[in-house]
Amino acid sequence: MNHNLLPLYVIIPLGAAFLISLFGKISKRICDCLANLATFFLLGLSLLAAVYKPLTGILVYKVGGWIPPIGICLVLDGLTSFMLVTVNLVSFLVTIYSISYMEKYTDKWKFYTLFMLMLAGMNGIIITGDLFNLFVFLEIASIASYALVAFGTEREELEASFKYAVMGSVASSFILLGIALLYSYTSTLNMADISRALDIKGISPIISFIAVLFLAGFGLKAALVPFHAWLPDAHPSAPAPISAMLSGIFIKTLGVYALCRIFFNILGISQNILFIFIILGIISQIVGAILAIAQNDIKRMFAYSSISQIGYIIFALGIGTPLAILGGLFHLFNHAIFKALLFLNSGAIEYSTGSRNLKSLGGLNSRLPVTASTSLIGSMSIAGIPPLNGFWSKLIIIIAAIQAGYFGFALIAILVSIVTLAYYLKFMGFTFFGKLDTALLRIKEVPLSMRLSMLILAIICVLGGLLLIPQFRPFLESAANVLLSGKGYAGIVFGAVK
Amino acid sequence: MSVYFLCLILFCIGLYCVLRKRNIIKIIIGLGIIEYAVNLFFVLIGYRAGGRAPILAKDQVVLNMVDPIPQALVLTAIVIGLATTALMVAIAIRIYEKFGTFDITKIRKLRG
Amino acid sequence: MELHLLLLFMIFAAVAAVEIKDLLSSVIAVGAVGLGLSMVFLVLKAPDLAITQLVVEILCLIILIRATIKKDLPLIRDGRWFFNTASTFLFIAAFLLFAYFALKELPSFGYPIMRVAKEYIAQGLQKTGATNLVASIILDFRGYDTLGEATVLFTAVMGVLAIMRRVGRIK
Amino acid sequence: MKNNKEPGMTLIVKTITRLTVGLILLYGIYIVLHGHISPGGGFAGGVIIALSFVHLMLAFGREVALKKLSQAAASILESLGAIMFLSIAVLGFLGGYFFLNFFLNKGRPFSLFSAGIIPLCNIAISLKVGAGLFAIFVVLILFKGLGEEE
Repeated sequence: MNHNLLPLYVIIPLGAAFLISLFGKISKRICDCLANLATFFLLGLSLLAAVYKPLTGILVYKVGGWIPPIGICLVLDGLTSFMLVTVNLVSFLVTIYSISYMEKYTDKWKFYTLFMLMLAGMNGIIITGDLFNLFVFLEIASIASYALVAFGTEREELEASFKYAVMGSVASSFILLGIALLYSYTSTLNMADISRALDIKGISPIISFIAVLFLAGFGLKAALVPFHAWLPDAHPSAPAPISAMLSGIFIKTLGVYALCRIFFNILGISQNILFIFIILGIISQIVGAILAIAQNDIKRMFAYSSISQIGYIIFALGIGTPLAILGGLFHLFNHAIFKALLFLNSGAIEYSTGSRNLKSLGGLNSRLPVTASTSLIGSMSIAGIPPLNGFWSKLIIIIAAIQAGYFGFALIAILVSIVTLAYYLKFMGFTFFGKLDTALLRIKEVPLSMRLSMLILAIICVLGGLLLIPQFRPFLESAANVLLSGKGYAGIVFGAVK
Repeated sequence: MSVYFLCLILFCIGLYCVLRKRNIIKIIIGLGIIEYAVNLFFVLIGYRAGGRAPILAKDQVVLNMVDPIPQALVLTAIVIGLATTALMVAIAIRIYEKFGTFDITKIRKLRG
Repeated sequence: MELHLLLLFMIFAAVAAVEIKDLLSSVIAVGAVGLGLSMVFLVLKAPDLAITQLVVEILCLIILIRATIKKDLPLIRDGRWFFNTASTFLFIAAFLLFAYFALKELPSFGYPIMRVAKEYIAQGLQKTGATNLVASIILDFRGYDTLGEATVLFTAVMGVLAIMRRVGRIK
Repeated sequence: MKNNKEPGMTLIVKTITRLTVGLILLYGIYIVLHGHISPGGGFAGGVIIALSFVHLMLAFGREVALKKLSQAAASILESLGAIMFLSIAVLGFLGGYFFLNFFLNKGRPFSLFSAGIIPLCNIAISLKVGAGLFAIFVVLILFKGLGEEE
């Protein structure tokens, strides 16, 4: 793994976006090829980063050749390569899916351009080592997602997109205000340098004010419960591939990853903040699960389920023990896979039947065998049925909670898991089993590209538990170690700068 | 200090507008005010008493320049604000076309 | 002193923009806030920003006026108006109180720390050759940010083009 | 619009526009080219260039302005500006680093041709910003929904 590969994570999607906007109008095939090639290369590069780790475990790239506090630096450590693999794996499979699915929409090239920009934004957030740069890429990803939610330009989509854009802009303003305060206090923007400067200054009220601003801002982006109002509208309104991206990786990159990086590595974690994480996580779990049961719209149910599962991740990170952080990150990866799979399934159902209302569906098992079997795997996985991947991550989180002495919270997590099973059984029962409606007799299975990506995601769901065996475990452990190292991050980064 | 506080009051006026107004255009205006306040705050923290603009002049040595970094960052933030506003106005125009109103309570009723 | 006056002017204009019933007047009031901001940037010795803010404000105003022209004015109050307004004010008051204690910790106004900025001022001309230090920061030291900034605008243009398609789905 | 035969505003506005629009465009170009030695730069200059076209459109009606710069051309110019900026950044790799300012002479300070890649970046940004904002404006103005046909 060479230093010079680091900027490519941003250059490839950006270049693809610009080229698609220039040549995509000529033919749809050109867009398909360019987008799939770009995501394929990104996936290859991120796997490369995960497999060939540098000896020190960290790579720092100086953009423009300027030494970090002066210029911007890109940082590749364990957490970064973990997030890169997750994001680029899901986005590669989603672009395969989009080849057929997006035929139903006009102006496919605009979709692909915005998609690549969103991907560039997410990769930029993950790889950067500079706080303001993180904000800029966060805005790229957010603005692309506001537009993508409204891509169908129908009534609900526009309304949902507006609501989402208002909430998202307020969140961005909070984050920018936080960055301004932090700049004034430490007079630098480099994350590692801020961390070091804060160490020298010690604790003061301004840090808690900044923490509140960041918690509100990134919490809004992650849709944690007091701030979740936009998600159940925005995620179902988007086209299915975008729902999969938004629920699968978008809220994790902009919300969870940024929260972790800032709280664990820059501001420094304290017992109070960990406790806030736990409370937010538990509330999100309960509220998301309870609201999900009542839904009859498939995608809306999945959206509430995302809130609930994000709650699991934040809860695990809040426990703060090494095992819990490992479990939380593992659950983040798993949730990205199965939630993307489920949203793609809902897209396949909508593609062939034209409806996503549970009441009007039924008996699709015989007509859509691939969709039915993959969504069975996805549902059972998210509900935590062994030996699928969701089971292992939930098990680790619950064991870690018990070890840390949070018995009540562990019990809540188990109960929420049972409720999750209940509403996914409801989804499976109403959609694939029961009597086939006469209006749905003539529907056909979805095209090859859609089947292919759903199948691959289902296979990853089945094999996901293998990440825990000793051969693959360093992938998760090195990510967890970055968070565990806490404020040591500054020393590691400056140590890697030559 | 008092300047910072006035700036945050501006921020809160915008926040109030976003939280309480039922009209889409008013909400966009509120977001605009919030953006102005944050940009202003950024420039305020970089100001140096009796400082000079961060542009070098021929044959004179300037010692007390204001901090140029916040200015560079705010330049970026202004562009981001413009981009957000343009996108939201586009959504607002489409919403008006579909629903025939700018009132979000009415829009919610129409949506059912 | 002129700084305080300008800020107060901006606050009054902002209150006007929020509270005026007529949408067109409201948009013009927000234009006044933006122009006030441009003046403040000049007072704070940021000519680059003053120019940019001025032209951006004009463009924003034109776009906003396009959206408001010949449109209705809803004046409905929702059911729990008093409760919601009171809770919003409570929230804002708490925010300001917290901010008041936090802001005391910042370096006082007019005396920034400028740890990294010193290096830019000292080396900017030799290293980049640009006499406008802001230009040397946005296009050289932090050029990567500007790539992101230009991309944000590109994203917004693409987003507007995508949202303004008359037909979204092929039936 | 009362006068249907002739689109745009009154004769007074048109005459003044005819006199000023070229100057505004020229001022925008000046701001772009001198971005590295005086206040301004690619972004502000790009917006001024876009505003000159917007000005033309508001005064003379859409046909006249679109004849000068159509929406498709604006869209292509924007993409080209974006690609140009990205390629300047990528060219830095030849010198060893992304975004390295190396392949043009730093020149004498205070002269127009100095500061390496900074003026080039300014030009690319102004192209992108000017064309992009004009495209946004045209789309927003031209949009006539189903309910508001003329």
